[in-house]
Amino acid sequence: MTLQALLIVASALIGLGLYGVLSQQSFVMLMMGFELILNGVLLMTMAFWSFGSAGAPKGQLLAILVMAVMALEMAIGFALVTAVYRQRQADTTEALDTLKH
Amino acid sequence: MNDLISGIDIAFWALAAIAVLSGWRVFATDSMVRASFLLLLSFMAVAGIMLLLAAPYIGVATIFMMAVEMMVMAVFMVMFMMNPAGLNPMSMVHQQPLAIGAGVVAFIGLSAAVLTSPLPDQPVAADHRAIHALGIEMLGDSMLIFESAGVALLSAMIGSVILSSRSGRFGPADPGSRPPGLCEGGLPAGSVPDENKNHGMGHGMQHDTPNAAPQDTHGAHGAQGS
Amino acid sequence: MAIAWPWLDRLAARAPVAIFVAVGRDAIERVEDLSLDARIAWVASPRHADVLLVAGRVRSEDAPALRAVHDQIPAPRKTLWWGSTPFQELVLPMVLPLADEASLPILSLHTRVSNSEPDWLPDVPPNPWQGLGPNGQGGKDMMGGVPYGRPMAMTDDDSRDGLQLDQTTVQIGPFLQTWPAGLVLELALQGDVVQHARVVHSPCGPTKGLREGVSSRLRSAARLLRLLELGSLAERCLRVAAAHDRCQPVELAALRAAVRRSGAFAALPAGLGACRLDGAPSDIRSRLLAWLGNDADPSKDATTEPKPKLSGLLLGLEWNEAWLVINSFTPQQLHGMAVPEKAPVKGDDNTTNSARSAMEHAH
Amino acid sequence: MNAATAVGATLLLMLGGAWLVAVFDRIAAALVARRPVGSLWLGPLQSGASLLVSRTNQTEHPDALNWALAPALYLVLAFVGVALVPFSTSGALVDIPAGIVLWGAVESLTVVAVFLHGWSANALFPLLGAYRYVAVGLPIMLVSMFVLIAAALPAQSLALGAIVQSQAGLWNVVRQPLGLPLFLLLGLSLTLRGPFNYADSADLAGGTDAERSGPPRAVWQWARLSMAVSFSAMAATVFLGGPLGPAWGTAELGPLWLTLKTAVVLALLVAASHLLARMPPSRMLTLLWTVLLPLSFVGLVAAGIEAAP
Repeated sequence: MTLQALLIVASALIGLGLYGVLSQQSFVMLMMGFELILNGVLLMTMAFWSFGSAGAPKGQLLAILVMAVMALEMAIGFALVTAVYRQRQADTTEALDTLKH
Repeated sequence: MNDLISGIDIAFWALAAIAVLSGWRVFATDSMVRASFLLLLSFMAVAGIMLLLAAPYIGVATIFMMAVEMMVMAVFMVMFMMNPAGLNPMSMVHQQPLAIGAGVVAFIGLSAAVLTSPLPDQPVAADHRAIHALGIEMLGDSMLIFESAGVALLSAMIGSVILSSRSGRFGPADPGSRPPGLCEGGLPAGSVPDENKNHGMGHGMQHDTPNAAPQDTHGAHGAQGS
Repeated sequence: MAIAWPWLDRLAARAPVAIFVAVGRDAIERVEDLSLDARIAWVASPRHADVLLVAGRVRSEDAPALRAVHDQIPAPRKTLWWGSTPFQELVLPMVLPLADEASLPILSLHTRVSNSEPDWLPDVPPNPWQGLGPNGQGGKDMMGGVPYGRPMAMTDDDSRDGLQLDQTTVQIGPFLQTWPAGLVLELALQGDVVQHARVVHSPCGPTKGLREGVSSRLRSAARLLRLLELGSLAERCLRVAAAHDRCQPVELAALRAAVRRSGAFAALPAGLGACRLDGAPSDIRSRLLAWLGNDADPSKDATTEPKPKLSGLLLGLEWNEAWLVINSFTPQQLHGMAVPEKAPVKGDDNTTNSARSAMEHAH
Repeated sequence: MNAATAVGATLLLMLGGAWLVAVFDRIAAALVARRPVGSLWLGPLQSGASLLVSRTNQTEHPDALNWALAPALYLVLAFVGVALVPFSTSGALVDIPAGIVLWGAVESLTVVAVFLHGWSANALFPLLGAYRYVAVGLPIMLVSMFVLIAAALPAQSLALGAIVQSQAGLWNVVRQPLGLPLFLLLGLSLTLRGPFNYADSADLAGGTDAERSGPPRAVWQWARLSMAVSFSAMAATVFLGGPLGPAWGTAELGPLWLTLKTAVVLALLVAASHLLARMPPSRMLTLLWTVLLPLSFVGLVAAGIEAAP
């Protein structure tokens, strides 16, 4: 278990998450993609904390902030999905094309 | 000592494989409930790696938080997805080549950066009191940052309740927030749900009523302009 | 799969016999008395039972459901017909008049070593799906069909906050543990909220002339208490009722105090199931209180006032509340309330939801 | 104490503890129903045996993996909970510095296990039970989190061992009187009992358990009883001083004190589940969010003021 290996695993998670965000039509699946990206970020943060900072507590603090961002993303994301669904009974990104026309 | 190191290595690679494989299956399974719990599995594998990294609090808190989040996620998936259990397999992806390309580029780019740049090597001491240090930091020097995160979460909570609840300040929010009609009493501007009580339209999909147009797998998503 | 060790079998043979009861006409009080026997456990799901007890006459329209329930009991299963007529095709069914005690026959059925009864229905899914549709799972297009044997839920209007989520339409009854015998309801559920309700079959009516006495009111209270997860207190109610039937003196004040201490009245929302009954407004709390009351049988003559419709009372309630409301009426009261209603206009097989919603909005 | 004996002891404890819960259940049911107890000591074993010898069944097209694994997952979570409990003042089977947070993870994963049990059956009653349980199980878990953080405050540590040591002078049940009652509500929810039995309840013909028969049902029921043991041991540790005994005792008596205290909490849990009525879910949610959650906040603030130097 080296820092390099950890970072490459985290990169794989970020790549997978990016694929999900760009490819999924459903809002909720799109949020899953964001979560996976943040998962990779979390792993990277902790890897650097563990191998690169001699245990500086700010590294852990950053991880907690990443978790807070996840919670924010979930709360606001689901609220937006609900608001959109109330209006249009739609749950896909393609449904929101009012600005296009 | 050698055995111990290899044991940790085996555990790490196994957890890494679980994290990546289940992360990939999230976007390959049909059932939304399965997708959320696969993502939970991915998070739990990452949390296991954090435990190996001597970060017990962050690791366990990740499991704790993500179990709750993914449970909520599963419920929302079932609520809003047109086909939550993947009962009728369907493709719900768009711009596939671009997405694959972006994902691969992100992975290769990040990996290349990792492999070519000099990495720090100051491992955390074995007897480091990680949780104690974190607590002192959170309520000491970095208190402002920590409290800001708390305030941000609070405002997100309030915002999400306002966004998602039906009752607005002047009555139910849904009719009031429709755009006005293009002419007097006419259809609202923009796309609206079908008004002829054909609520199979929900989720932006039509189901086949005798008089409905033949299924158009692509155009039906938006429920536009009927 | 099951574990087969002789000593385990011997131990298991001394456990109470789990029975699932298909309650027919005029049998519920006999079944409740039977359930007080320590050697017998009355279970809520046929999956948990060893023996099927068919108590009281079962109407012909409930026969298909009875066959399905029988086949859900895991092998080795047995059936006892207690005051009911067995199906014609059965070989040597075990029959017992309703006046006889059933506990010993049930115990003997359970211990008798013999083969399990065969299925009464072919083992096929209620909605055929295997090999159908483009993916071989019974689905049709994106939203239609019966994928994996379950009708696809479709979105419909919501009576609570307007969020139009998926609704599924199900038929509940006629054989459930805490449920009026023979009642079959068709419910459109959104989550567990009842959006539409329709009585398909009315409950097996009580025999004419049966008066509501202390005993039958206590039994009604016991059913309600069981739904409040107060199984032991419900059993106490049934014991008091059985003692009253044997003409022993009973003390209702202590029972009432025990129910009050359990918080049953506080747990029931005020105004749940509110309607005018026998000329006076009542809700679920007042009905439970009246059942546990000491006052003499009101024994009113049937009032001319029209009874409230059960299906109307259920709209917008959650599953648990709906089930509580159904059990907050005695069988006598329920008889005039749950009359079969016509199925709404039948369209294509999956348009029934929207058609029904349009009708509901009309009135 | 080496690892193998510790694991064996835990297994025995779980079997014995589950049996004890079942015996308590029988006593409570008989007392409330005013009837003789009947077969008390062998009764639980007989019922368990009858489950083990009956046949398993299959629902139509279940989610095979989760249908098979959900009872095992629930059982494993109960074991993890018990492994975290310090049996003596020297330590627990799993002694990690964030023990109480790991217990929180056990709580939240229990909600997942019960949901998967109901969801995977592909049948109406189990599914309704699963959804109802999630709706009530998550907020009550939040309540318990505040209660546990309050209990960790005087110890200035998240490790269960330190929380036990912090109660040497005064048990948390006295220091934080709101803690144990609120935590008991969580116990009722974790073990699907009485007033918090929204998953496996009578109005759903058994709920998530309605379609089960045979040995998997035996595992599910055992897991429910084991979770009661696990929860009670945790409550005894956090609020009743765990293995701490009176001054005249020696440290070797620690496991004995813990067992006795666990049995006391178990008795409270069983009594509550037979004596208290259950509300409809919406009423319970109102109570949770508007009364119990603020109450747990008040408890946390009071604990903070009390623990301030």
